Amino acid sequence: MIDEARVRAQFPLLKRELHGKPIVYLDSAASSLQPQRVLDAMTNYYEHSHANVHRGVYGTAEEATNLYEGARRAVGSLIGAKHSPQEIVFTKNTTESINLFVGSWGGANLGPGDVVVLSIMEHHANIVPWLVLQERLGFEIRWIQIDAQGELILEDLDTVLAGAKVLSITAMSNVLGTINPIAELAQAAHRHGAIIHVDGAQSVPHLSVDVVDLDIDLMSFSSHKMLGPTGIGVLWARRELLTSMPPFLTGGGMILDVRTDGFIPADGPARFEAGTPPIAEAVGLAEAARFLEELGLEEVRAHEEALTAYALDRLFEAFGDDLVVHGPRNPDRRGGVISFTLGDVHAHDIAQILDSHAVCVRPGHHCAKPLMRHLGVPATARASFGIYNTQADADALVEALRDATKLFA
Amino acid sequence: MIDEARVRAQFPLLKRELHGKPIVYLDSAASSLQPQRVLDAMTNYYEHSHANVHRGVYGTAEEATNLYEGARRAVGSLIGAKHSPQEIVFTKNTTESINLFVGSWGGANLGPGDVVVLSIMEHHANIVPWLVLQERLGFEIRWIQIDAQGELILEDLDTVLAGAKVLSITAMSNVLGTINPIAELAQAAHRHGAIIHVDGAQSVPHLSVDVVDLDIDLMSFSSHKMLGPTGIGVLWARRELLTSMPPFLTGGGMILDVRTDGFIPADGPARFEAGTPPIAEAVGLAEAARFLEELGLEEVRAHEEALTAYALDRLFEAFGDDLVVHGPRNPDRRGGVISFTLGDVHAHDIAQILDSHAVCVRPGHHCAKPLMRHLGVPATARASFGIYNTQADADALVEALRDATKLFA
Amino acid sequence: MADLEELYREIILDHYRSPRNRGELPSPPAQRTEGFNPLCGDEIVVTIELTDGVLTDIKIAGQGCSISQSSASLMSAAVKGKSVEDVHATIDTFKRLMLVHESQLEESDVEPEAVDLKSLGELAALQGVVKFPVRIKCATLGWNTLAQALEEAGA
Amino acid sequence: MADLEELYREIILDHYRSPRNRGELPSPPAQRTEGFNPLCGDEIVVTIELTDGVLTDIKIAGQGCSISQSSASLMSAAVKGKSVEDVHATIDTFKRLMLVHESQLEESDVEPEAVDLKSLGELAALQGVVKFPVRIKCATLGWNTLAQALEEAGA
Ligand SMILES: Cc1ncc(COP(=O)(O)O)c(C=O)c1O
Ligand SMILES: Cc1ncc(COP(=O)(O)O)c(C=O)c1O
Repeated sequence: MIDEARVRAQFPLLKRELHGKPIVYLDSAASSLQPQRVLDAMTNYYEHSHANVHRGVYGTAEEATNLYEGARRAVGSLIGAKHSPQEIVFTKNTTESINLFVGSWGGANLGPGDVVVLSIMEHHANIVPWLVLQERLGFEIRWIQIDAQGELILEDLDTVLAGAKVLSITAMSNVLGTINPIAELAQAAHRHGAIIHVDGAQSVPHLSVDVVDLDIDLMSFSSHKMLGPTGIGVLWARRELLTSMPPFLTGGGMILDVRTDGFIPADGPARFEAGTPPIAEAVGLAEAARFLEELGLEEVRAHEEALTAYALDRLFEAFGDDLVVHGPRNPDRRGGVISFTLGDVHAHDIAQILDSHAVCVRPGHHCAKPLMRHLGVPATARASFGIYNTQADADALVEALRDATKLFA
Repeated sequence: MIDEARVRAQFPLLKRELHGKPIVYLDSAASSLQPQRVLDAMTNYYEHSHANVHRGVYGTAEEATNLYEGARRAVGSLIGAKHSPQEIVFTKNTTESINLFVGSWGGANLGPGDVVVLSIMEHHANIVPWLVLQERLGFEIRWIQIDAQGELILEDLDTVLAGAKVLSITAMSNVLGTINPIAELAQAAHRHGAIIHVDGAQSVPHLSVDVVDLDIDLMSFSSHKMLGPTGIGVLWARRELLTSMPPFLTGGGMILDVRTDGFIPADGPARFEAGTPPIAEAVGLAEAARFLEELGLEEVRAHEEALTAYALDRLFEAFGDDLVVHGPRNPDRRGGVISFTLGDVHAHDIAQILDSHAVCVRPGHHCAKPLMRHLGVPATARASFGIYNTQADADALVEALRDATKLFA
Repeated sequence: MADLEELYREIILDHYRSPRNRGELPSPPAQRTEGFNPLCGDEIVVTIELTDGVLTDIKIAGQGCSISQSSASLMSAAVKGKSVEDVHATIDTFKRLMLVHESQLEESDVEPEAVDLKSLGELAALQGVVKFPVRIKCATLGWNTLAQALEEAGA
Repeated sequence: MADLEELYREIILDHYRSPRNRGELPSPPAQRTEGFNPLCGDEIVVTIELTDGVLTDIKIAGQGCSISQSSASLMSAAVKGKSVEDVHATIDTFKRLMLVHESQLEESDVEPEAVDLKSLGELAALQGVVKFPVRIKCATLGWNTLAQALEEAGA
């Protein structure tokens, strides 16, 4: 069981007020808060061990290198990677991870006649890079559709996957909350000879994810959504696959040799980490990964699932048919991401009024315009939970929403 | 005049010891240290204002957005940019900035028959991306050579630039310390109808740089070399030029609209900032830029130039002909980067022995292998100064080197 | 909260609930221009009819928040029937009203200067928006789209 | 510093100053393999001659720090004239010696186990390197290159 008071006490931002009221932070799907120990780990790094990594011989350079390389283990351990030092690539964010995968693997492996499979619930990060590459290489993109509950339609999966080279799909929708059956999808993809890349931006912070159990090939995720700092993301890839991928961004640190007429790329994650990497950020992310592992993702999930169930009940109780929640109604099929529309009140106005109650939700298309078009809504308001949220936060949401409906009555 | 004690007191890492001795940090060309206020700005951001930027309506999201967008002004102000909000793009590091420029502008503007001009003293970050693009598009790369003093040979500049579309060159060599005549090069490039991109990784932290006075078109640099945090770099580009460049990395935040069959990119810096940007890092970098501006880059340069002159004198005094320093002997033609070889002692061994004296220098090829080949050395040891270094540090370097020569006598 | 009431004045909610000049004019002959706010997904479609230097008709379509929709509705009422010159003047005045805060976020060569609120009539109701910088883009969406429509129509 | 003296033992400095088996064998017939240490720019060229399962000759070229050069020199002396089998065994033993610290930096499926230092002879002088993890890559460069050369020669 999560000890709410103990957990909350570790997040300094929860102590602040907005407009004179204690903050109710319900935007963890956009970015999570950071526990003190993550901030301390970074400050400590800067104050004691900062140096550029690799190549340095002196004490602090060695410490920095060990901290940076060690971060691969901490992150790999959280997701069950088998060979973290050879499989964890540090990027800037999920978006760069996916660009790296699409540009490197896709650029080398796709061409006319090939098929890429995405789902209609993808974040722009898992759509636009494919559209750009498609323009250059001319492959086909197929879209897995969703049903009225916001769940993937998998009846015709074998038809969709026929001839596909890659399935790239989110493990949890950042709009619907839907948790996708990744293990099943991985099996299906492999049956058709396709590899599977998972967008884990929303799943890694909230679900117990084991890349070996799921039998997936690659996964992208962001530090800033999993209690870590901004400025760093992760691409995990099976060792053999990563070894086969050509470089993406290039420069120092990713080469074995450079001449004026060519270069030899390095092996392993280094090949994909051109330039000085986000060192302090890796230290902070490693600390966040350890924090999550200590809490236990099973516990995190249990807490958030119960909270989601409670919030949905309270919301429908209060607003009945005026409230439309997109995505599964059943809390065990979804994460703590509640996208909704409320009567005629536009999402932007909802968010504005909620702000005056210090309740932080996000309005908009949530970087998922194809999904929004499918849902037929221009924007939703989205409340999303993190490990530090409580039933009191859900209550505050409901109360603030009452005010919005009054104003726009 | 720089008040040494006052400046040094602001850098917490200088308080630490290595092997029981106070650290002598001489590796600022690889990465600089951070003053307390930069760390405090980031911690304060995380503890009070963290949220994802853009799209957020609530108080902290607005604060975070203002801090992030405001960072463009602070950074732009330091380099004399005219329209910072439209001209400063935040990337991961100099390397990503150059990849962005080469991939976006180069990809759209270069082809067979075109000419790109680089210099032989470039860092891999300003070589490898061009080699990769050359492989795809088949243009010609010409190299400006250097003389025995490590200065650019500019007699035949007009021949080298004839027909060129772009000159991409470092403002200060990270190996030789050579300060290149950027204003003159910009004039020459423009005379030939070429644009000029400057690698400012080494110049921005140490020289007074004004992009308008220099009349350059683009400049790349890194936060972690200019007293800022890791995980963030900058591409500055003239507004009109940036507007004409196609997207590079793609995903959320850089689009106006996305459909399943195409997308419309956003304008301005946002077009090049796919995904959640390094927010806390931008806050830290802005604080570093303010710190540098308050010190005054003229003062910084004066301090470092005097220190370089002192160090060179002491070194030659102590080791005479045994010492080879690569790059200009004249301190006003160079920055505080002293790459050297000493008798038969390999750079790696030098660095190791210096470490035992808590003197931090870097051995190796410094990501400039074409230059190292030109110099005919496999590796050098490099001592480089920052604003926090003093004559005592130079003395410590000399003393430690004496020990190295004794061991290998 | 006092600020919130400033933002959601009665007149704004009224224009949101009952937008004026709603719809699209047949185009051609009307000039049709779309505007996006990528931050929130708001979309505005402005269609205008110009006759002898006068904006003889205007219609507004699209979807968005109360601020973007009411601002566009207020705008349509304010500019309909005016000479192109007067329309430009109204656009300028309105944008100056919004500038106070926008200039904090974005570089601008125009110095914010005092705006004659009286000359704005009902439009002055939108001044509460400046206390909410994030919403300024909502309020100006229709106006920027109209300015673009005029430009595309060569007026 | 005691550790530093451990690293730069007299025998290591001696092999650095006077490297054994320096040069290159004509190739072909000799197997020629290059090794790089991208971290410091060290380069080692190993040429080997194999006759009837015996490493009958070996020469070392390249450039680098005292550790990489002396380690390669010590290696050449240790393996020259040995059967391929014994060479592999020596490589394994040496790499186990280095493993203690390398395993902190990199994943490895091999458990570090006690190494019989006596069996290493002069090579044992390199054990001081393990206190300097950054230098382990220097010490193993020649050995990895030899292992690769054997593999390329199909031995
Ligand atoms: C001249 C020069 N250019 C580019 C770089 C690359 O910078 P970063 O590693 O921050 O991308 C460096 C730093 O090593 C440099 O000195
Ligand atoms: C499902 C999903 N994928 C990708 C992303 C992009 O993450 P980032 O902005 O950190 O690159 C997000 C976050 O917005 C997301 O929710």
